[in-house]
Amino acid sequence: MFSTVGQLPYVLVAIMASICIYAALFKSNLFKKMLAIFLMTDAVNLLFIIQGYRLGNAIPPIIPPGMDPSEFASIAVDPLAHYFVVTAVVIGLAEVATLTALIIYTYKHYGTIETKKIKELRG
Amino acid sequence: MNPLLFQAPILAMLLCLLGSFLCVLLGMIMGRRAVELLSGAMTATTVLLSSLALINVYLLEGPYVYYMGGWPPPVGIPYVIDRFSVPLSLVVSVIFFATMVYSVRYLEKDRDVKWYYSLRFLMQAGMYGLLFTGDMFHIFVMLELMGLSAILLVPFRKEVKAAVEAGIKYGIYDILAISIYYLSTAMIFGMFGSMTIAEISAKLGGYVSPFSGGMFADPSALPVIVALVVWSFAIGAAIVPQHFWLPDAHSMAPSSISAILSGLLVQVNIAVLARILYDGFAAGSHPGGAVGLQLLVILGVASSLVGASFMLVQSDIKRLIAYSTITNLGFIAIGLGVGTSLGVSAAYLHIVNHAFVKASLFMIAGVFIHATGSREIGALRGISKALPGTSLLYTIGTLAAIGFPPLSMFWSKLLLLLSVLSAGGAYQYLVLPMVVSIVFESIAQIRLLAVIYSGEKREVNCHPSLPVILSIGIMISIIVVTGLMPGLLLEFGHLAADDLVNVSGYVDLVLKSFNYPAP
Amino acid sequence: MIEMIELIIDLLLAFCVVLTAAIVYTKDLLLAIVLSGAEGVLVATVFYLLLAPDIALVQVAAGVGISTAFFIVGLRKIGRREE
Amino acid sequence: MKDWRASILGVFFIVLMSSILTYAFLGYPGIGFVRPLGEFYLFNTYNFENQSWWSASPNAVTGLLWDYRGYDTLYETMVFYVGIAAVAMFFEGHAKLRKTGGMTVIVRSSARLIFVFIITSAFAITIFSIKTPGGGFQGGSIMAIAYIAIIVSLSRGFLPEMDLDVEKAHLAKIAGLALIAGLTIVPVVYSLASGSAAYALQNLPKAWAPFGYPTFLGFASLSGGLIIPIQLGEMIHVGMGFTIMFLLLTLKDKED
Repeated sequence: MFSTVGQLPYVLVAIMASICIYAALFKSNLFKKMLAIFLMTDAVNLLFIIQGYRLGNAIPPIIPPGMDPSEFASIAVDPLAHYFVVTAVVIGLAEVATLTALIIYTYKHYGTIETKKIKELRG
Repeated sequence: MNPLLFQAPILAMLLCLLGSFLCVLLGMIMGRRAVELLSGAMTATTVLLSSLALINVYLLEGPYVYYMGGWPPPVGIPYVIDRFSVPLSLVVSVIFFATMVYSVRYLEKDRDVKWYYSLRFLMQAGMYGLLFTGDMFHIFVMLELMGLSAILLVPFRKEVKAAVEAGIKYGIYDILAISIYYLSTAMIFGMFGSMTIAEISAKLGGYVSPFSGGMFADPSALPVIVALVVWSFAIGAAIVPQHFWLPDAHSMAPSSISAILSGLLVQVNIAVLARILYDGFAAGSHPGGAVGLQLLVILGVASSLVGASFMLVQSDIKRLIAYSTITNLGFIAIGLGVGTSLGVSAAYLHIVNHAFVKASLFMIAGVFIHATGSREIGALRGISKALPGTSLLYTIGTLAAIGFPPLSMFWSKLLLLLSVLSAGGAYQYLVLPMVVSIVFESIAQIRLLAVIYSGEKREVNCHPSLPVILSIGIMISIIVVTGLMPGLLLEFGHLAADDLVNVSGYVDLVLKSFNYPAP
Repeated sequence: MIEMIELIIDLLLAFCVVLTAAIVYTKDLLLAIVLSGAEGVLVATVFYLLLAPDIALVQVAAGVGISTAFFIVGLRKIGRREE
Repeated sequence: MKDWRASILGVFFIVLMSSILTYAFLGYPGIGFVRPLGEFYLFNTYNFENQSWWSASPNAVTGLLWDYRGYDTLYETMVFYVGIAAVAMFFEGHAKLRKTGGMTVIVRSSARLIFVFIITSAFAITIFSIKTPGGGFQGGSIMAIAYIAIIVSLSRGFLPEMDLDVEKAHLAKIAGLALIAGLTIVPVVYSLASGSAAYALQNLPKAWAPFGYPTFLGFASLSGGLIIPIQLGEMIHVGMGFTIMFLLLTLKDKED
């Protein structure tokens, strides 16, 4: 079925992302939708980090003093994947801030955050 | 190359960056006049810089790549300044300038405008970045920048109940779309080991990069990635069946923002999708990428039909214009999806023309709503006698929107129909749904015109001031002038489509123009 | 041949999936926030085990600490239960 | 009955979606495979032999953050700025901090002590980020935690005694941003003035673009050109940003 057992993490991450997409699309509570989108970023972050890992005696992507660069390049894990994740975590926080502010204001106006009950506008 | 011409597009972007926080600073220590003066001056400068870039790319040096931070493509982020991106960036600058002039008077009654101007600058920077960039992950960051600032500008009048509702609806779906796009970038990283758009298509053709090697996974999984990308951009560009946020968001935002959202934001989304599909996934030659084009055609037909038929039953003027946007985006998607050079150039021209037309229609609708105090179409009865000048401008805009010759959108709609007919195969039957939606759209728009010109002279709350009329006048005159010069227009579209569809030219420009040996 | 680290990571990820499902299906929003904080800690652990100290630091400071505080501040202004 | 149908549909959606994604992952290399581009960064980030391609930062992630892919990070910072703007736009106007007495000297001075300790560690994490894990965002978050701890444990009334209110926090945040933007624009201005090639956010001199910031700031353990000042700017921006958010969000519901 799988070429290596090493692909099992991918499957788990895929399930996690699918649950989040489902919740963001079909759950009625706005707060739940926001949590789902936030967790979806986490799932993709895991995907990046798993892809950037190196098996064996690997070290973090910080060069120890005195180590030869070519030796470092052959044992350290991928810094590019780490970079993407740092960026995405910050962006995820900005999303959460924006949506929280909007959800609080929605509650102030409508007294509820259930999309089923907010029906001023009809798409 | 002259350094000013070389740096011009990037300078425009950096000016927007400076403007975003200088507006807040001036708003805190000096007040709103200073904010308006600063953002007016800065937006005017971006128009100047974008025109310099246009002159440079078309007449002097031709397309080039700007290496951000000095790093060549797979290592750093390339900005591709070519004939596809530069004209669109000029359109962005011009519309932002016109809405800037418009909003000084339009927002007179609103308190605290510093965040408004600040977020506008960030949205503009995001659009430049999306148009120029040649890096998949940079697109994610820029989508986030453009999307979040647009989400916040929709409920700018936060005491209006429905505006907040439209904002949260738009916010949830847009951010979900961007998260899905983020998932697809992770899969691209796994498969190609590089985020540069040009490297993706080169590797699909068997290229092995000195920096990032070849491919690391079987390309049979490519259609899944393509479908994820198309899904996320279909939400962002409001293509059916993910269109339901658009009429709410575009009708509840302040009219100066509706003009930008409807005129630019969705079009930028679809332009970036075209860039990714054609130059990234090699949609013209690779079967995996071609899936994206077929999806675009199917969704585009559904979009144009749904948008046009919902136009017939609207009673709110801004909602009617918003549904017209959905229809026209369907046309653009069809043009891009057909895949011929003619189709792409027609879609490109439609993007440009539709941007000007839709922005001016929303700006005039804002004037009408201020004058009558109501958004209902019925309340517009007799407005042509009270505001004859504005009504004349609105008439020209509407005629352009339904494709009345010789106004600009006539040419692009004609080209779209011709491209579908000449594509052959099953595609030529698409002409039928397209004609049906054009007819539906025309009926709805002409009915609105009839309401405006019927009835007795009526009282209005206020007359539009000179800057408002001036900014609308700029847009309408652009529509008329470009319509009168179809030859020039066609030339632009042809060159842009050339730069987009010719994948090997794009790959050579991005990857091979840097001739310094790899370490 | 499965290495030990892979087994641990698979277990942690499976636990993440269970937590995600629980967050989606629970009706109590405060519980959902607490669970999402727990999931953040798990994710940070995975980052640390996979030799990403930079990101583990970001995740603990921002993904767990500040975002959970943010959710709770937000939840104080809206209803706690989902209907 | 209706709930039952909805949950079946949900499970169906999840199974479908995850099997499509799993199908895509079947051809991928398993866990533990570093791609050549990552090895390129690892090899070059602190390689004295080939200084055209280095970022002078032993921590490769920091080198990527503000040198190789610095332009991404610049706009990521602006996205964060939008997040702050969201809270500020919706909740500004309610923010009036008043001094509240009643704090004993012991509470006040011990709070100050803990505060100074946390801020110092935030600075350390930021400045030494080119050699150890950390960076401007991490430092900023920790700095914000110092302020948030004060808000939560001692009440907001204590903040005026620390000379901080929303307006001042905004100004400090803008100063941090101005530092970042200034360092971004300097190479472009240099290129306009001298006519030689230089690119936005360029850090170190290269064979094809001679502009560069100084690499060694006094002593050899600190290097990296613009990385340290720009990280400090981001720390101030992020720390002040989070503080503004929490001040504005917690202020409102106490006064209601």
